[in-house]
Amino acid sequence: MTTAQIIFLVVAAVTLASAFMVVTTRNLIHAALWLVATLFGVAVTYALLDAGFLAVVQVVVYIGAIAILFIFAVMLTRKEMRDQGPQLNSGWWISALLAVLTFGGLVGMLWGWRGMDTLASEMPVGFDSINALGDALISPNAFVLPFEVASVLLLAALVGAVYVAFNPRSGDSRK
Amino acid sequence: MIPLSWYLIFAAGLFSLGLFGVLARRNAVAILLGVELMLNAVNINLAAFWRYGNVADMTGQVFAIIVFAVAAAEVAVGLALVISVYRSRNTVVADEIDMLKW
Amino acid sequence: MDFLKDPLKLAADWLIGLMTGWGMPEGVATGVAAFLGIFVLIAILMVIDIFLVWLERKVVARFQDRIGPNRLGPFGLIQPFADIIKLLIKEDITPANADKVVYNLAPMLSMMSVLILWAIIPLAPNILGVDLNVAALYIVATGAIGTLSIIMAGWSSNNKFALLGAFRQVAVMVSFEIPMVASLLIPTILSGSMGMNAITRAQYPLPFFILSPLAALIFLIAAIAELGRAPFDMGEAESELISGYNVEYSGMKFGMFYAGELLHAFTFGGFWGILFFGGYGLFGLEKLPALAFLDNVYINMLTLIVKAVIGYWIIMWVKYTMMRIRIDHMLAFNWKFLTPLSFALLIVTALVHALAKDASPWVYGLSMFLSNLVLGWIVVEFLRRYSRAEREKVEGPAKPAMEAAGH
Amino acid sequence: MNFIYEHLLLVILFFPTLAALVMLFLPAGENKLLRWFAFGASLVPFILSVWLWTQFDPNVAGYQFEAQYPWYEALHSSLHLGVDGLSLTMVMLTTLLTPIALLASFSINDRVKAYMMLFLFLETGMLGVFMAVDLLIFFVFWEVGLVPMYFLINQWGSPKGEREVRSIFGKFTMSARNYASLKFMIYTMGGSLGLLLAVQMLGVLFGNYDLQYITANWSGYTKDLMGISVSTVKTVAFWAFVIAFAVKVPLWPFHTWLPDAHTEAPTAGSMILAGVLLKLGAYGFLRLVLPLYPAEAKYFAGALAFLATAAIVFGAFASFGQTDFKRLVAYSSVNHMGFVVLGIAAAASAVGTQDATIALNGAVLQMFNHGLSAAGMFFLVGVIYERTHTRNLDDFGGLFPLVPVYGGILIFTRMASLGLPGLNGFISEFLVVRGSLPLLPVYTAVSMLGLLMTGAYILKGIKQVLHGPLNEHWAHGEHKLTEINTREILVMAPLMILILVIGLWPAWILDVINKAMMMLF
Amino acid sequence: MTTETLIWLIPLPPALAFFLIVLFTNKNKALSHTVGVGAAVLSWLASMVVFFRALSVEHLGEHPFVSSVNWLPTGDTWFRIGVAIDPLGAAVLFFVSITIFMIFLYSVGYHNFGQPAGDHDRKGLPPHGATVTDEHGHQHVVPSVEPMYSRFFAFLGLFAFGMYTLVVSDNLLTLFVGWEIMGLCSYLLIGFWYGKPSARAAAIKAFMTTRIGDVFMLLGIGLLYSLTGTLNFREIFGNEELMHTLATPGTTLFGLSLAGLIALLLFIGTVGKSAQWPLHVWLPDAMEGPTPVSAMIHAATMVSAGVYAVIRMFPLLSLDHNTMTVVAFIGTFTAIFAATIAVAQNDIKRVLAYSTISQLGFMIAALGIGAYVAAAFHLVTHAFFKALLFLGSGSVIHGMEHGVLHTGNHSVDPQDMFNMGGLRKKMPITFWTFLIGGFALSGFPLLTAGFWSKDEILADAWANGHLAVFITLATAAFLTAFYTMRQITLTFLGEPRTKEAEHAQETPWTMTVPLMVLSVFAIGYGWVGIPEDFPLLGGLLPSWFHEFVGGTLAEHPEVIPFNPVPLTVSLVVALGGLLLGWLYYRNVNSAKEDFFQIPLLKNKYHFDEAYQVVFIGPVIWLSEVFTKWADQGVIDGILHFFGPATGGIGAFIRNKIDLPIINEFIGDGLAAVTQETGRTLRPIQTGRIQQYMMLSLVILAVVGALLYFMLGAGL
Repeated sequence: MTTAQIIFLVVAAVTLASAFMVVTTRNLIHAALWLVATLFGVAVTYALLDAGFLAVVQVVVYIGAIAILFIFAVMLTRKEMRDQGPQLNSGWWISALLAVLTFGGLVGMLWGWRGMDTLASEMPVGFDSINALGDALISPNAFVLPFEVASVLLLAALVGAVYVAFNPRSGDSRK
Repeated sequence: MIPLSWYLIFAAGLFSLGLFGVLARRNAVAILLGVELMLNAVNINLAAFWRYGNVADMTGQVFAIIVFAVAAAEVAVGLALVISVYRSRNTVVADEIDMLKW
Repeated sequence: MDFLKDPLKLAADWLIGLMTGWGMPEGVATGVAAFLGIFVLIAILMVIDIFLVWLERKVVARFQDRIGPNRLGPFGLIQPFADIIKLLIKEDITPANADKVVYNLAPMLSMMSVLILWAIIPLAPNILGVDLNVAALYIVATGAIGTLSIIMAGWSSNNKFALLGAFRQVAVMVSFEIPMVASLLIPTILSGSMGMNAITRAQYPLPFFILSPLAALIFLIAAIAELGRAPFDMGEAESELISGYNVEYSGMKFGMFYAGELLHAFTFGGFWGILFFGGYGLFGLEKLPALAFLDNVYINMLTLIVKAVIGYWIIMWVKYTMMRIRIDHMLAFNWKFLTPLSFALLIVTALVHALAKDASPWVYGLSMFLSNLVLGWIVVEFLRRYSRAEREKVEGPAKPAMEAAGH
Repeated sequence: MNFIYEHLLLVILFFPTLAALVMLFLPAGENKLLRWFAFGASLVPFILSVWLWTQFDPNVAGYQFEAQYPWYEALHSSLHLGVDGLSLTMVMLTTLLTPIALLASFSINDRVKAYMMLFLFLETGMLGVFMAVDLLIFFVFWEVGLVPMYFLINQWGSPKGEREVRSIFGKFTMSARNYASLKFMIYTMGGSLGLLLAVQMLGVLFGNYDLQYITANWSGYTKDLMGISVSTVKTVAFWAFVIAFAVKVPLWPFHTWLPDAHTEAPTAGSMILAGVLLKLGAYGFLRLVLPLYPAEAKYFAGALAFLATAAIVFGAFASFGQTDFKRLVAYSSVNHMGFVVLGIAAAASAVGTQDATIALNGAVLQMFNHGLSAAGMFFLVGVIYERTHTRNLDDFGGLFPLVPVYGGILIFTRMASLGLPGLNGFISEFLVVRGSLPLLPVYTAVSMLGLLMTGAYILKGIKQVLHGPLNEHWAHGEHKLTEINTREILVMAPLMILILVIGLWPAWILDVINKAMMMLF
Repeated sequence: MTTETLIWLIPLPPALAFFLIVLFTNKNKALSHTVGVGAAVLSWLASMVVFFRALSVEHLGEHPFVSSVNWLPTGDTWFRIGVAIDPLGAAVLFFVSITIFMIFLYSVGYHNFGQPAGDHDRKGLPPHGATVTDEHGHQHVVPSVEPMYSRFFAFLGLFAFGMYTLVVSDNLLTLFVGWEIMGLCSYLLIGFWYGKPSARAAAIKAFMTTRIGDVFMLLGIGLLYSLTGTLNFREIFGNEELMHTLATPGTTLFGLSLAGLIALLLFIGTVGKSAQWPLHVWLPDAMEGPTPVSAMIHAATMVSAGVYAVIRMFPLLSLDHNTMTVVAFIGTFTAIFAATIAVAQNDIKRVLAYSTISQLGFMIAALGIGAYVAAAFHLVTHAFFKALLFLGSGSVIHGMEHGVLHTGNHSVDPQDMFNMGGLRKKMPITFWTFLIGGFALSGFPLLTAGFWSKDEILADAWANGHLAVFITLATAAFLTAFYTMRQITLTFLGEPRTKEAEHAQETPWTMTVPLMVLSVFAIGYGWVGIPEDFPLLGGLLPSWFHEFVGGTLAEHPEVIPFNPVPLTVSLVVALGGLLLGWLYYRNVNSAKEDFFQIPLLKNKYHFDEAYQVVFIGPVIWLSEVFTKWADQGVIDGILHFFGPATGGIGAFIRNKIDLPIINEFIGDGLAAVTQETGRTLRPIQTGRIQQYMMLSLVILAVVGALLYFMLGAGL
C-alpha cells in the first residue's frame, strides 16, 4: 500500500458512496449535492491520473454548470420543499438486479483481460499534456472534425433548450 | 502504484450505480442524474486508458472532453424537456409521462 | 543567499530536516510541512482580511464624505477586531425547517472557494502554493464552488428572499463566467500558457494591459459581477431582498460570507494585477542594471500586494460610485454585449497573434494595441447608437434644434 | 486556397448545390435576401471559373484539373472530373450565364426560394455534363439537368395559354406550360434512353466507364458482343448517341419541343435553356460521338449534314412565320444550332484536316456565341413581356421612341444573332462556312438560304416591335411602357460586352478552342 | 507616326464617335455633332496625310503600305488581318474622306441645328416645324430641329467607320466586315424615320436585297479562302501558280473556272450592294432616308464600295472571260435600264437614285470590258458630283420645306419637281452648284469631271471592240444628259409653279459650303485624268490618275490610243441630251403635260410587284407551311400519338391487372396481416421509458452473452 493507493481507495470509496446516495436519497436537492460530491471525487481521480486539465474542466463544467442546472431544475419542478412519496419505482429491485448483473458482467469480462494489471508508465519529462491536448483538438490531422461537430452539437443543444424550455404563454421576456 | 484494474472496477461500479439510478428513480431529473454518473464512469475509463496507454496519444483525453461537451448538451436539452413536460403535465415522474404508448 | 532567493524552500527544508531528525518518515514530514505552510498562509490571509474590513469601511466613508471608524485605536484600526468579537458572541440561529447540514456547509464552502484560490497566486517566482499549468481555468473552477455555496445557502435557508437572491446571484455568476473565461484566455494566448508564473514572466517588457486593454476591462467587469458586488449586487440587494441569500445567517456564519466577499475582492484585485499588470514584476524596472536590487523576493511580494490593493481599491471605487443595475439589464448587458465583445476580442487577438507573432515585439505590441483600440472604438460607437435609439424610443426623436444648439 | 485549387472543379461543380441547400434554411418570405443570396452564390463559381481559365494551360493535351473521387465502385465508375479547352469554354459559358439569369429573375415574386434553388441545382447539372470524364457521370448529370428545368417551365412558365392537342385518339386541351414542360421532359428522356443503353453497353464491354480509357481502347475493339458483329454494335450505339444529342441540340425533325418549351418557360429559364442546355447536345457530339465513333461519323456525316441543313433552313423559315415574339426567337435557336451541327458534320467527314479544325472551331465558338446572343434575346423578350404581358408581334409597333435604350440594346443583340461582322456571330458562322464549304459544298450552299432567312426574321422582329407607327396603346396611361431599368441593363451589359469583344478580337477564346480541337481530333 | 500606324488609326475616330455619342453625349445635340464632325475631321486629316505620303512613294503598287496582325487561329496557322494602302486604295481614300467630311458638315444644317424643338415632333418621324413668336408678336412657323439629332451623327459615324475599314483593309474578310457594317448602317439610316411605314419597309428592303448579294459573297469568300488558304489580296494575286490553277476553265458549274465562279459569287455581292439589275430595287426606295444619307449611301460610299470591291478583285475576275461577259452585260443593261426609268420620275431624289444606278452600271460595264482604271476614275468623279447633286437636292428640298412651313399647306410634296420652278433666284448657290453637278453628270464636255471619266469608258469600249456595249452606253449617256437637264429645268428655271416655291429660301452655310467644296472637285478632279494624247489639252496636265492607279496591279493596262469616234459620240450625246432636255421641259408645267410619264417606266417595269409575287409571297407561304403543317401538324401529330397511346395502355394495366390482382389481393392482404400482427404486439408499448430501457438492456445482455460465449468459444 503506497500513499497513492491509499488516496485512491479513499477517493473511490467516497465517490462510490456519494454516488450511491445520489441514486437512493429521497431528497432530490440532496441527491444533486451528493452528485457534486461524486463529481468532485471524479475530478480528484482525474488529478490522480495526471489529467489536470480534465480535473479542472470537470469542476468548471460539471459542478459549475451541470450540477447547478440540476439544482435549478429540481427547484423548478416541484411545489414542496420536501419530496413526497417513494422516490424509487415499484420495480426497483429488478433495476438493482440488472445493475448488479451489469457490474458483475463488466468485472467478469475485465477479469479475463491481460491488460488489467498494467501499471502506468512514468510521465515523460517535459511532456506538457495540455499543449498536446490543444494540438490534438485543433490539428487537422487529429480531432478538429469531432471538435467542430461537438461545438455544433452544443450550439444546437443551446438553441433547442431555449426553444423547448421557453414558455409560450409567458411570451416576450421583456413583459 | 495503482494498477489499471482499480480504475476500471471503480468506473464499472460508478456506471452500475448510475444505471440503477436511471432504471429505478421515478423522478425524471433523478434519471438524468444517473445518466451523469454513467457518463462520468465512461470518462474515468477514457482518462485511465490514456494514462496507462501511450501518453503521447491524446485520444483518450480528447474524447473525455467531447463527452463533457455532449454531457453539457444533454443536460441542457434534457432538463429543458423536463421543465417543458412539467409545465404541460404538472409532473416529472417518468412513469406518469406515458402518452406515447400504443 | 538562499534567504533572499528562495525563503520558502529554505524554511521547508529546515522544517523537514527537523522533523526527520525526530524520526518521522520523510513522506509524512513533507505532508506536515505542506500543511503547516497552508496553515500559515491562511492565517496571514485572515489577518489581511481583518484589515480589509477596516479599509473597506474607511474608504467607503471617504467616498461618502464621512470619516469612518476613528475611535478604536489609531485611525480606528482596532475597530475590525471589535466587529469580529461581536460576530462571534452573537447567537447562532438556524431557522426551523432549514436543511441544517447544507445550511452550515454553505458559509464554509464560500470561504473555502476564496482561500483555495491562493494556492496558485505567485507572490514571487518561488513563493506560491503550486504552479498549476491550468491555473487560469482553476480560477473559474473555484468560482463554480462559490456559486454552489450561494445556491446552497439560499436553498437551505428555507426563505423565499434567500432563494430568490440565490437564484439571481447564481444566474449572474454563471452568465459572467463566460466573458471571464474569454478574457482569461487572452493572457493565455499572449503568453502561451495558463500557468500564473508563465503569464507573469511573459509580461516583460510589455504588461498585458497595454497589449490588450479591452481584456483587462472585461476581466474587471466580469470579476465584479462574479463577486456580486455593486453595481452587480442583485443577489443581496438590501432594499428589495433584505440581503438575499444570506438573510437567515447571523453571527460568524454571516461573518464568513462577509469576510469571504472582501477577501474575494482583494484576491481578484491580485489576479487582475497578475494577469494584466505584470504580477510581482515591477514593469521591467528590476531588470535594469542600476535597479538590480529590486529583483528580490520581498520586493516581489510587496509589489504584488500593492497591486492587489490597488485593484481592490478600484473595485471599491466602482462599488461606491455606481448604482445597482436591474437584473434583466445586467443579464442583457452580459449576453448581448459583454459576451459577444469578449468573443470578438478573443478572435481578433488570436488572429493578430497568429499574424504578428513572428514580427518584432514592437510591431506585435503595436498591432495588438491598435486592434484593441479599433475594436473598442467600434464598440463605443455601437453603444452610442444603440443608446441613442433606446433613448429615442422613450423620449421620441431628438430635436434637430437641440442638435444644432449643441454644435 | 490550396484545397480549393486542388479540387477546383469539384468546388465549382457543387458550390451551387451547396448554396441551394443552405437556401433551404433561409426564410421563405425574404425575397430580397433569397435573390441576393442566390445571385451571390452563383457568382462564386463564375469567379472560380475565371480563375480556372487563367490557370488553364491551352498548350497541354488532354484533361486538366483532373480529379477522381470514388462514386460507384461496384461498377468501376468514379466521379472523374476534368476540363479541356472545349469543356472549359462551356463551363465558362454556364457559370457566366447562371448569375446573369439569376439577376434576370429578380422580377420573379412567386415562390422565390424554390425558384432560386432549382436554378442552382440546374447549374450543377449543366456543369456536371461539361466536366464529366466518366460516361455514367455524364449521363447522370445529363438527366439531372432536366428536372429543375421541368419544374421551372411547369411552375413558373407563362400562366396564360391553352394548348390543344390533336391526335388520332381525339383532341383535348391542356395548359400551355404544362404541355410544354411535359413535352420537353418526355422528348429528352425518350431521346436519352438510347444513350443510357449505349452507355451501359460500353460499360459492359470495358468493365469501366472512364471516357479516356474507352476512347483509347474502343477503336481497336473487335470482339463480338453477344453474337452481334462489332460494326453493327457500333452503328447502333452511334445512332443511339446521335439521337439523344440531336433531340437536345435540337436537330430537325426532333426540334418541336424547343419552341414550346422556350415559349412557355420563364424568361431566365429560356435564357439558360437556349444559352446552355442546347449546348449539351452539341457538346455530346463533340465529346462522345466524334471521338468514339470516327468511322461511323464519317460514314454518316452526310446524313448529319442533311439534318443540320434542314434545321438551318426550316428553322429560319419557321422563325419567319411566327407572330409570337418569343417563339420567333426560339425557332432562331434551331437555325443557329444547325450551324453548330453542320460544322460538326463537316469535321466528321474529314477529321484531322485543317478544314475540319476550322469547322470545329466555328462550331464551338458558335455554341458560345449563341449562348450569349440567345440568352440576351430571350431576356429582352422577357423584358418587354413583363411590361406588356403580350408576346404577339402585332400588338407592338413603333415602340422605339418610348424605349430608346431598350431599342438600342435589342437591335444590337438582334444584329449579333444575325451574324453582323464586328459582332461575335459572324466569326463563328464564317468559320463554320469556311470549314464546311470544301467538305460539304452542297449542304453549305443550301444552308446559305437559311442565312438569308435569318436576316428576314430578325428584321421582322425589329420591324414589328420597334419600328413603324407608334401603337398608342403603350404610350399613355396605365399601359405606358417603361424604359428598361438598371438591373436589366446590368443583365445585358456583360453579354453585350462579350458579344462585342469576341466580335472584334476573338483570338483569346478561339485560341483555347483551336488548340483543344487540334489536340482532341 | 509611321504611315502604317496612321492607316490603322483612320477608321477609329468615327467608331469612337459612335460609342461616345450612343453612350454618353446623346442628350446633348451640340456635343454630339461636335464629336461626330470632329471625328470626321480627324479621319479626313489622317487620310490626307496618308494620301500625300502615298503620292510621294515611287512604285507604290509594288510596295504598298501594309501592316497586319494575327486574328483568328485556324488549326496550325493564323488568319491575319491588316491594312494596306496601294494606289487604288489611296485614290478611293481621298474622295471618301472628303465626301464623308462634307456630309457630316452638311448634316448639321440639314437637321436644323440651332432651331427650336418642334411643336409636336416625335421621335421616328421627320420634324414638322416649330411655331415661334418674334419680337413683334407675329407667329411664324420655322423648321424644327430633328428630335433624334444625336442619333443621326452616331449612325453616320458608324457608317464612316465601315467605309474606312473597307477601304484600308488588306483582305477580303475585313472588307466584308466594313461592307456589312455599312449594310447595317444603311438599314438604320434609311429607317431613320422609322415611324413612317414606308421608311420601315424601305429599310428592310435595302437590307434584305443587299443580304442576298452578301450571302453569295460570303460563299465566294469561303470558297476562295478554302482554295487559297488566305484572303489577303496581295498574297492571292501575287501567287502566279495559284492564279493559274484557279483559271483552269470548265472545272465547276456552267463551265466556269474556279476563279470565274468565285468572282461571280463575289460579283453578286456587288450587284446587291451597288444596286445593279436585278437587285436594284432597294435603292430608289432608300430615298426615304434623310438626304445626307442618300448622298452618303448612294454616292460617296456604300454603292461605291460594291464597285470598289470588284475593282479590287479584278485580277481574279479577268481570269475568266465568261464571268467578264456576265459582268459587262449586267453593267450595260443596268446603265440603260435605270436611265430609262429616271426619265419618268418626278421625285427629285428618285431621279438621282436611278441616275446613280445607271452610272454604277457604267462602271460595272467598264470592268466587264476590262477597263478597270476607267471604272475607278468614274467611280471617283461620280462620287464627287453625285454627292454634290444629292446634297444639292437636299438643299432644294430644305428650301421647299421652308416654303411649305411658311404657307402651312402640307399637302404639297416638297420633293416633287413639278411643285418647284424658278428656284435659281431664291437659292442661287444651290442652283449654281447643282448646275455644275448636273453638267458633270451629263458629261458636259471638257470642263467637267464627268466628261473625262465617261468618255474614257466609252473610249475603252470602242477600242476593245465591244460595240454593243459602246452603243448601249452611249444611249444611256444621252438619256442621262436628257433627264439631268429635265431636272434642272423643272427645278430651277422658269417661274415658280407653286406658292411654296415662291417662299423657298437659301439654306444655311453649313449646307452650302459642302456644296461649294464638292463642286470644285466635280470640275477639277477630271483634269487629273485627261488622256496624254487628247487633242490640244493632252499633256497640259500629266495624266496622273492612270499612272497612279494603273500601278496598282502588276501588269499595267495599256494606254488606249486616241480615237475621235468615241469622243465625237460623247460630245454629241452630252450636248444633245442637255439641249433637248432644256428645249422640251422649259415649256412643261405639270406632270400631265409631260410626254415621258409612260406608265411602264413610271412603275419601274413592275419589278417590285414581280418580286413580291415571285419571291416574297412564296417565302411567307413556306414559313407558314413549315410551322403549321410540318412542325405542328406532322411531327407533333406523330408525337401526339404516343401520349394517348401510352395513356390507353396504362389504363388497361391499371384496370385489369393492378387494381384487382395486385391491389386487392396482394396489397390489401399483406396490409391486413401486418395490421393484425401489430395489434397483437401492441401492449408491449407501455410508453414508460424505464421499461423500454430495461427491456433493451436485458436483450443486450442476453444477446451479448450469447455472442460472447458462442463466438468466444469459436475464437
